[in-house]
Amino acid sequence: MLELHNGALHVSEILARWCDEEARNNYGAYIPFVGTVRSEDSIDGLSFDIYEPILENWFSAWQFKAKEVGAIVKMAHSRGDVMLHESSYIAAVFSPKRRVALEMIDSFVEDFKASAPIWKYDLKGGNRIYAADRSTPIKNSGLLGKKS
Amino acid sequence: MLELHNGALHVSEILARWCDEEARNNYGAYIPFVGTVRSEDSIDGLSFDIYEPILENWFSAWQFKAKEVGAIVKMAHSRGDVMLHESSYIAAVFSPKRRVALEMIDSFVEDFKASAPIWKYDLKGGNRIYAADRSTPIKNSGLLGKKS
Amino acid sequence: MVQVEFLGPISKEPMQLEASSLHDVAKVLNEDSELKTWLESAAVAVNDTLVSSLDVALKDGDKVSLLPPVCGG
Amino acid sequence: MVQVEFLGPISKEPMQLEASSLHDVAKVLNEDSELKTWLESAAVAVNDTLVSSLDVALKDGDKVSLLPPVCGG
Repeated sequence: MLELHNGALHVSEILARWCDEEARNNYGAYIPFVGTVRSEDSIDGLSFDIYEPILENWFSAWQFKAKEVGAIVKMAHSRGDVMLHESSYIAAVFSPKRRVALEMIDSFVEDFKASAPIWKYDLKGGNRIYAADRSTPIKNSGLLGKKS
Repeated sequence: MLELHNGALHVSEILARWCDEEARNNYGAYIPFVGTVRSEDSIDGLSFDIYEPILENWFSAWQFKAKEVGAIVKMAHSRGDVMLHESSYIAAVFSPKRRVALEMIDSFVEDFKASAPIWKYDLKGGNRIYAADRSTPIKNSGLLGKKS
Repeated sequence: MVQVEFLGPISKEPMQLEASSLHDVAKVLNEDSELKTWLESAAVAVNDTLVSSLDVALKDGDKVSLLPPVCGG
Repeated sequence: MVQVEFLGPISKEPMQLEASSLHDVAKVLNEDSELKTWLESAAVAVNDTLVSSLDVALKDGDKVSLLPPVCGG
């Protein structure tokens, strides 16, 4: 399940709801990853754009990959502005066994960072500035660039 | 922080409380690991004995190790009986950055499994049976055994 | 005609253009100097599927999307 | 006298015995056939610190604990 919320995530509500949803499904390990906006570089917060069709395809591929090893993945992300100390991202793995869950939360979060079509902006003094220096080109980027 | 509870853990309460405790401490990543009793081998539940003095020493060493990289660890565990689909274990890492948190939750949980002085019993038809086949000797075990 | 969309921080309205493959799209976009840096760092999707080569045939009504470097979380 | 405690599933009451090192403790405990398997798999702590050798001097009032294989979580 993939959920997109306008503004900050209600972390406790989401963690509890996911836990309840799977309470009877005999998973031995539940590992959520919660990403929270840090105070740094005098930002007031962050803001996010999401391209949903490709995010949904990316997430579906992960659901399939998880299912092959008896696990499931869930994810929530914010659209728009999220202020300091608020949370913008939760990913979670449920699995019968701990090793699968520990390895999958790591590879899921890292692939998310490298591939999910989400753009981050710093909110600073009323401006919304693309976080170019912290962004990663998706695999096979640059196809349309002039050959040197 | 290390907390021991009699019986099953209230997962949502603990996850929310820990999140609140650290809400203003500028951690960018929060990763809890939740362990839940699975229905297998027709058990009714599990039961745990804990030797607290050594558990506290073990946990203090981890708090120190986490502090060196700017992170913190928290843990909750059940004493006594925990029935099917209830949770007996929560470990969590808070860290400024995600890589530290992802690596530490893995090594913390694995070291917990190998070293924490906690003994597990299957609850089956009114009996409490030591889970010998799933248990791991602590490092340097067997010192007192007869040399062959 | 294919529709070209610029996602995230690329502030540019969608374009309609004649193209029978991504090579044709590349040719047109490279004429726009504003787009130069974005073209070098953007991934390309056709009808919401990321592609790894320009050798993709396009037909009328196809959608080409440019995805600049990402940073979710 | 040192106190020897048996933790977790080892169902045995604590023992008091004369011992000036863990070697002495090993000698006494190995005479108890019930303990044989546990001795081969148990870790040893002196005053709640795990030890890696029997060459540990003991003094009056010390506590020796036997920790059988663990399985928390």
